[in-house]
Amino acid sequence: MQEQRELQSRLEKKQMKDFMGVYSRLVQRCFDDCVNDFTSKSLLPKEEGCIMRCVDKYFKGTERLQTRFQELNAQMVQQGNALPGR
Amino acid sequence: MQEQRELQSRLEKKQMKDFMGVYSRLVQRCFDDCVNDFTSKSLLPKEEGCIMRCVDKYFKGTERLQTRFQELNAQMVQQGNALPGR
Amino acid sequence: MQEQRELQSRLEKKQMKDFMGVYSRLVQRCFDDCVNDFTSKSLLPKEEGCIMRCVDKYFKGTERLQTRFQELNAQMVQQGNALPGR
Amino acid sequence: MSFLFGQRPQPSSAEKIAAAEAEVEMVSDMFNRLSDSCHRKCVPADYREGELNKGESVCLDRCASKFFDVNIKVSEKMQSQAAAGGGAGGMGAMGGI
Amino acid sequence: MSFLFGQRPQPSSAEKIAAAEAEVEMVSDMFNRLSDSCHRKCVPADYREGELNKGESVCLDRCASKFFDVNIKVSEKMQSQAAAGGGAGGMGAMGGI
Amino acid sequence: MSFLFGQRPQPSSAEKIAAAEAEVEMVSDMFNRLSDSCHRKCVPADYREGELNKGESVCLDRCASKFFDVNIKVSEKMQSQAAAGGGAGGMGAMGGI
Repeated sequence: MQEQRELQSRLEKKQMKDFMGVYSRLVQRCFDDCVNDFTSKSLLPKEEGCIMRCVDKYFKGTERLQTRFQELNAQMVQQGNALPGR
Repeated sequence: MQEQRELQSRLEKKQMKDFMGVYSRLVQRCFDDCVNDFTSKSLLPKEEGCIMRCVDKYFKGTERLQTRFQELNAQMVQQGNALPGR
Repeated sequence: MQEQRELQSRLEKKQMKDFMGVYSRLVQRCFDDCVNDFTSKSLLPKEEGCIMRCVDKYFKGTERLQTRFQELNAQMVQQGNALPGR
Repeated sequence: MSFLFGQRPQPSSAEKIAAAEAEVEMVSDMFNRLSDSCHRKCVPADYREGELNKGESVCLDRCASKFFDVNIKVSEKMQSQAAAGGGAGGMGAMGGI
Repeated sequence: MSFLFGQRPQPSSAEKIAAAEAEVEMVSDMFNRLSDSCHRKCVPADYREGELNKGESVCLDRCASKFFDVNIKVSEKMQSQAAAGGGAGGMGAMGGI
Repeated sequence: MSFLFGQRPQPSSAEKIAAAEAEVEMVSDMFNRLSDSCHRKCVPADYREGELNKGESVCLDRCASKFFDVNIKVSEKMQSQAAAGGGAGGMGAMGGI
């Protein structure tokens, strides 16, 4: 009971941390791919456009991969083939 | 005494985490190096062969590096040259 | 009060960890950029020179980026434009 | 990733939590790696549009599937090596503690 | 990065510490990424001298500024998407726990 | 990596554990970086056979040795700079807490 609450609370922290991780990796990835001109100190319009499309694409990609990942995980647990379940 | 047990338990967790880290970096490295064809959804035989050799090689390399690392570390502690020991 | 001390202590650990992180990323970066000859087992003089300049440059760059980062962060908090402060 | 944690008996409740946490962390680390690799392999870095196009979507699906397969292959290989006795390292006691 | 944490009410004191810690960690993770990207983009890997030259210094300044802008843009975009309801994923329950 | 932790007095027992943990973490982080760099530099990514050949083995040995040397050089340099007073940054208080 208390064990479950403890686990729950840690999982929430983990999820928060995961989200932060996705967020900051996304910022870095889009920055790296879209920003390569350092003759100005503000984002150029074409860089800003690139960033926006990059974010959109990255999130859609991440959602898609999450769905696949969960399906594959569920499938694997169900089959349990050669792989001892818990 | 209790301090030691506490430390011991944390070190065990650390070792587990280290092993997990080696494992998942290995999976990513071998995937990145061996899998580049996405016209099928299952591994091709040549990809599978590459993965198996990659895993073998990576583990042998890791073991070798660990041995070297420990030797070098021991040597450094022993000499303590210019480097204050604990 | 006690809350503050707890926070303080964790922040100190965090800072230590951050410093370690900067240190080990620096070692890897300078190694990767400066050392590419494995016909000998000791550093060549030109590799050693490269490492020393790399460390100097990396630290100066990091300090400069830290200053900028803090300015930009302060500026953003002050403006609070569109971005709700705490 | 539960197959990696299936062999050992796990007695105390603190240990159960630790094992569950380790598993969650492993799974999410694995997902992050899959995501990084598959984005890199399937989504070109020019971002002409914000949508995933058909080719990218299919590539991501297959990439996830293949990454999973690699994960299983590697895990099987390590289990059979471990069963065959030793091998494959384990990160023993490293460093000078 | 405080803008990312501004919306929610934060009741208990343990939660306050956790939130503050999460924020510190986020800020320093962000700084590390900025630092990696900007060093890579602005400082050539040949290290002819130990000083930052003028061009490298200016490049680092602008790089920091642009990285920050990207961070703000992304955060605004995510907030407006979240406000518009759902979208943008959230790392839901992953894996098989 | 113990040389990095040798200077300070470490009083309380909680602090001793924290310091020991920090050291272990540092050592294993360093090993992971060494391992990544040396595999990349010494082992070609085509995997024609599962064995390490002679050239790869020797390269890994030398690579480990050189990585270690770099670690020592950098540590010495930082200690002498710290002794010379300040310099070398320290990650001061970052961000807006």
